[in-house]
Amino acid sequence: MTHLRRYGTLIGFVGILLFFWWELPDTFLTQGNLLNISRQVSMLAVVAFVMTVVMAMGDFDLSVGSMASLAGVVAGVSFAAGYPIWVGVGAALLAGLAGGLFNGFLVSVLRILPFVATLGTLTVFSGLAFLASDGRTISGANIPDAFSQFARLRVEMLGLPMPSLTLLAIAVLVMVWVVLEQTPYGRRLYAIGGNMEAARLAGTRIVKLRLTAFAFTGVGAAIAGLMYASRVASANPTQGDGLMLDAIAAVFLGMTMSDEGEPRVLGTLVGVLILAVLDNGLSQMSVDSYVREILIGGIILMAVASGSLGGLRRR
Amino acid sequence: MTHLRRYGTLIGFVGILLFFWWELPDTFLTQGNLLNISRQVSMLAVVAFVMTVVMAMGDFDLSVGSMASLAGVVAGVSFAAGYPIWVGVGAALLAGLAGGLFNGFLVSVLRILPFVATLGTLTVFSGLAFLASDGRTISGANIPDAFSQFARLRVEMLGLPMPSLTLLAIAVLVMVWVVLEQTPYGRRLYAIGGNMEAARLAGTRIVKLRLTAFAFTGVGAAIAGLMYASRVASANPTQGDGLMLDAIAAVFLGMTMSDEGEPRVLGTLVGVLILAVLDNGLSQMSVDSYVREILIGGIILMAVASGSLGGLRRR
Amino acid sequence: TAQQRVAVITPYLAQPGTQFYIDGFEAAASPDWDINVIDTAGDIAAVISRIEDAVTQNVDAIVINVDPAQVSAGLQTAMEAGIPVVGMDAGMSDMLATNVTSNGYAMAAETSVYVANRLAGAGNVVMFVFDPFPPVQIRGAIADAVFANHPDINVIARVTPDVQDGGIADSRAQMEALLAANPEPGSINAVWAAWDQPALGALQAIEDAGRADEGIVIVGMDANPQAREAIAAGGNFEASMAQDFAGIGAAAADAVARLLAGETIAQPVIYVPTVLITTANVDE
Amino acid sequence: MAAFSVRAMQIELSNLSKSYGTAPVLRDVKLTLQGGQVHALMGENGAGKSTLIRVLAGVTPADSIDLTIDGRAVNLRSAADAADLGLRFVHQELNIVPQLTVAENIGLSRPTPTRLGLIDWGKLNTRATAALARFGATHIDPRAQAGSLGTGDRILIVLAGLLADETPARVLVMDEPTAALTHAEADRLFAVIAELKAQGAAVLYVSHRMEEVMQIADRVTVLRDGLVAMTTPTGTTTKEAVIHAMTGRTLTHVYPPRRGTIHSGNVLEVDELSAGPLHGISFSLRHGETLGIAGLENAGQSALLQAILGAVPRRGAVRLAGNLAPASPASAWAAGMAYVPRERRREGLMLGRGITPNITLPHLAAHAWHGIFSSAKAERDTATRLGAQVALKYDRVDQNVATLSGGNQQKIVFARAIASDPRLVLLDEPTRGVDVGARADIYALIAGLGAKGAGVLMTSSDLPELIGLCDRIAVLRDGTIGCIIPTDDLTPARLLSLIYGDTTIKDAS
Ligand SMILES: Nc1ncnc2c1ncn2[C@@H]1O[C@H](COP(=O)(O)OP(=O)(O)OP(=O)(O)O)[C@@H](O)[C@H]1O
Ligand SMILES: Nc1ncnc2c1ncn2[C@@H]1O[C@H](COP(=O)(O)OP(=O)(O)OP(=O)(O)O)[C@@H](O)[C@H]1O
Ligand SMILES: [Mg+2]
Ligand SMILES: [Mg+2]
Repeated sequence: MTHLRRYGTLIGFVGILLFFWWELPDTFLTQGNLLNISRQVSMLAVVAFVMTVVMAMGDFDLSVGSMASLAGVVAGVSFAAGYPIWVGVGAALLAGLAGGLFNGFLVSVLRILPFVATLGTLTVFSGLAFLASDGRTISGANIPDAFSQFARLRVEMLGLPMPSLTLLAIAVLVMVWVVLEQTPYGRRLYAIGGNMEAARLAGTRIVKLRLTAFAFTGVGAAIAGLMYASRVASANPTQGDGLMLDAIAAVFLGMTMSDEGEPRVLGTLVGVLILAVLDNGLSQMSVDSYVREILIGGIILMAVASGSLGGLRRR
Repeated sequence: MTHLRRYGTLIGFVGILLFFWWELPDTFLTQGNLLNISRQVSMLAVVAFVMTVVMAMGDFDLSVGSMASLAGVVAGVSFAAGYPIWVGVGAALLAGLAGGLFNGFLVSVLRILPFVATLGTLTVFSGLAFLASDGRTISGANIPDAFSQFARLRVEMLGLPMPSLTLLAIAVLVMVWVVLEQTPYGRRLYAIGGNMEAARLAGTRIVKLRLTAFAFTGVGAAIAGLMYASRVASANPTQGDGLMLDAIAAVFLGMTMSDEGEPRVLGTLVGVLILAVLDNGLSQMSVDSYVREILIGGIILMAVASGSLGGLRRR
Repeated sequence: TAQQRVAVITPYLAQPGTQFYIDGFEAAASPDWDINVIDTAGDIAAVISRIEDAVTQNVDAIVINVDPAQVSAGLQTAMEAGIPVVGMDAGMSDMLATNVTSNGYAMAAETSVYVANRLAGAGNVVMFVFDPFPPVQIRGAIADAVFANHPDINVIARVTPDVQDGGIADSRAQMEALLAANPEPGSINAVWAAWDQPALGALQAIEDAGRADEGIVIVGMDANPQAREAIAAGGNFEASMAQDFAGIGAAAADAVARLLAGETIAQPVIYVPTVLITTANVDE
Repeated sequence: MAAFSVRAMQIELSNLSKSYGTAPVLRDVKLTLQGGQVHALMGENGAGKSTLIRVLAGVTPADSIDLTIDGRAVNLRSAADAADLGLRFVHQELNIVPQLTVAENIGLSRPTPTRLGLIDWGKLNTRATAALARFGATHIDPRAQAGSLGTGDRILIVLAGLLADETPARVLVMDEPTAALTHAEADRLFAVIAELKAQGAAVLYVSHRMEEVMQIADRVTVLRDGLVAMTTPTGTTTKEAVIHAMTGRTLTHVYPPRRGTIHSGNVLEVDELSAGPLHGISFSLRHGETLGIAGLENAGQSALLQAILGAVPRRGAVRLAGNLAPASPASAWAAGMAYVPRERRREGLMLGRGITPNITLPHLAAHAWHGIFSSAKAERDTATRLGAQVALKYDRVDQNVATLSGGNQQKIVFARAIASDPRLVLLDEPTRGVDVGARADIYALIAGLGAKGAGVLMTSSDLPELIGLCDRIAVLRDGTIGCIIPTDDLTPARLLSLIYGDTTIKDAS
């Protein structure tokens, strides 16, 4: 029973893989398709991984999507103004850092509930993205070739043509894993998530930790925004917005797999893969997009329900 | 200090009113404009009021927006199929009830975190709305005149030409207020939200209460969806989606005004009015839409920050 | 003389086309106008609210860029206040002074017939559509009719991409999946997209899958800059329809000017011409 | 006496077994409650007392149980069933709803009085006022939000919940109600229990305090490893016999001998400290010294410890070994302070997490390579070692602390504080809910801290404990220190009168 609870989501994932393998014997479980999936999902993955960092503290960051949009726009505007790539990328990352620190400031110093704080900054960042781009899509000659080529790059690795975006997502995964699971810093974040008041009284520097964790997430969102802009070779002020809810869904899917229902980045990875595989498999099966939406929602619920049966409760 | 905390948001609201009065002396604080605002915000208000019910339990319902869309579509499809108005309206309300009960079932019986459960049903309801409408906007002759006239109706009351939508929102407000503040049912919802363990030890029938509270919210969302459909004389599968985040923002704004940071429906009312007044006033002042977005986000943050300073913490 | 105030209200400002309307409108507008551009971020009911606010402000004219049937509550308020409303690619309505637009039926017919001709009347077509938005829905309906009229043309998928991100990324993922599901060269012959973003997404997917040389024909619509570049590059993306967005904006401004001068406009719809863009004329 | 009671009811509980996974917690337990009698339930931490009570309350399903009330078999499926049968509970942990009013909290497990479906506030408040009055808690406004009350008052409203019925309750079950009460409050509780008993109620009473059990109980049942080790009238047994039944050993010296190794230097100097309700507090503490803090409820003992830790805003100087201590808990721990908070569940534990992270929480850097990469093994070893030191009873080190018994949870918070050889230990009710045997272990550990030269500052509502452990006791009155007295010849009675404001004795410090 505990096993069903703990491994329900994982079993569900394997079940989904088997199902698509059965239905699409020639095209689903192929190296090419799997690498494609990994690239398709890389941006969502990065956002979900860094979202895990703040969720470990029991917090949320609803602004990741609009931060990703803003970062893309910031880079695009710099490119359009003729600055070299590194300046655009640097400016976007700085925007992510600044936005993240601002979120952290609101949450940790002003003690605003993260949900509200980041709902507010979601609006603000999105407004800034519109303002910076004047509401336009920046594309074509304004985006340097080298920048948009990055997303198409493949690096030979372990005999596989690994997409650059996939490798970037893996790098973020490893980093988040090390930070969350292998350092006192990460353990303190989990302690804050376990009981903020207890952590504070036990000498945890709550304010500093929350501030930096949100900064971390902000930079991660900016990276995802840059990946997105590179992939679509353009930047518009809403392109990243959809990442937020999916990222949260992925983290929650992952949470069903941990003992105490806390977010773990490896669980998040599985959550992200479930979403990606469903999208890819169902559209290969030419399932009507409306039905696909319903199915994805239903499958998320089933996975989480099996995970909950044994007693995972709301935190 | 505590007063600043408790009344910060209210003072902010009054400040906003005074500011617009000053800036727009002839058009802002007029009977006509105020009644307009009340009608403009009525749909959001209904969603926010019923959102307060589940948030009193410490839960969320992210699916309200897509439920509103779905309800509109259900009514629209019935109308298009030639059924009389009461059938379409009844079917939409039933959809709201069924959807709400389904949310409640997931949350209370299967014990899925409300955030995930309703994220899943958000997707499912939205898919159903697309499926039912075949992705189209149902409008024109398919929408009976009497239905779309409802939103334009005004009823003479206390010497004022009260818009019908405003009266409907007030009715929902009164009902939610009575239920939450004056019945054992509502107080038990607060008990669940405040200390689920205490509620359980006291013999509160948690499963039943959570189930019905979500059903309540589902029906409320459906009402808002019908109001929306009547106002735009049409139904499309995404039209209500934007209500969700705004409703949550309104409830949170309201929460800054209560002692223990719990959601209270009168607080939610103030939250809703703040959002509506800002939208109306800023667009009358011809503030650029992007800047308006940034300002609204910033003002929400400021209100909440002043509410938080004295020590409102995350629950 | 007192400035004349014009409110331009749209739920779709984030979409590239809308920007060009507004630019065209502002460029052709009289310098005496005080123009307030209001975006409601997709919320149609909010368009009604903003029309009401504009009426409260007693502006001199209102321009909308949304289906008038859905905002008739607001239009009625404006009518009662005697404020003229001009549609900018909005839709026909007797509550509008006039509507300035391109002929969407003709545009869709032109690109879908282009595809049918390029395939010589036989082959597998992927369609990217978006029915929730009426002007785009019209395009899909016309293309459906054209393809259905060719018995050997097979629509193997009618995809509604997620447009929250502008449409490129999700269309691309969808196309990648379709390519993976149809690995045989020649199993997909054409992509017909109701606007440019999905066409661009499909193009990226095809190039990336190394299937650019199969001769898959891609057509889009609206001829946005990115699409023009793709057409100019001479790859799979062969054609798109150029709507004269700036021209529509300018014509709308002209209509407003006439109304403010006290004229009445007799035509319920003013059509602005469109052009099929191919490698032949893309550089013009 | 009970003989006059009209309806002396009888509750028989037998064949009660319960296990979690493979670990049995209760094994074939049998217990009889008699109307008009107080029945004490005793046992070491983790013996299964609270589990038994939760079964009786209908919140934890038993594996097997036969329950009869006055000979009629009854079936408990939910907490509401137990409430309907007239069973009233005070559970071990403080469970109030901060968002509701005091009156609502008091009536939480009862049907709310209504008129036309709406709450009859007048009736609800009257009932609550009456219940509070019986505990002498007339200062509490039934209309106030419960979240605005301090810890002590919160306990009182939970106790008042026992008395919120129109007709007197038939069965009252209390799980360590006095663990956090002051003497005066405890005495009022005993008076109320005596009244209820006279009215024919059956009382089941759990406590780790031998004195009060012997004072108020008619019978005592001892649980050991889930089995009934003894059940007997209190008149026919002794403290020593009960302790022996609980622990299997005889405890002669409860408090460790005073060693008198107080060093000359000051480990702590507090100068004109003000914080919250406190003002003008000055004292110093020497290396190896143990200073107790006593006072009435709400006199500010907890606030004093938190102010020294830097957990609440403060004015005035706090010096640790001569250096000014910055006002934040993080720098306090880093400088060698350690703290055991008063409310273990709210302020101490990460419920829902394992034992290891709960013990190592303030010491994470010390268990990491160069403070950067954590070593899970080192952390687990520390947790295991300290668990053994405080006699923690658990199944696995990764066991969720929410599933530990209350006393064992307390030991975790204590273990955390002593893990890093602190220079100054701030203990707020360190033995709250800890059983006699383990209590002796903790006393020895506190004495050991002193022997190593650490200063100890502690509060306790158990006055003999305070006198037994401390070298001096500071009495707080009106937010400031009334007097500081050595404990050499101090008796609990004398200390109590000082707490109540007897100023005839001069400050002896
Ligand atoms: N949910 C649970 N899952 C697993 N074990 C549990 C659970 N709840 C309680 N236990 C175990 O049952 C045993 C008995 O716990 P209980 O709380 O009844 O002890 P107690 O006698 O009340 O102790 P104390 O005096 O410390 O309050 C303990 O070993 C505890 O760890
Ligand atoms: N920062 C503060 N500001 C104002 N009042 C405070 C503050 N901290 C505590 N108090 C109040 O001061 C009183 C003493 O608080 P404290 O928690 O120290 O009491 P205590 O003596 O430990 O009593 P109890 O036994 O009830 O815990 C309480 O009434 C509390 O509400
Ligand atoms: Mg216990
Ligand atoms: Mg205290």
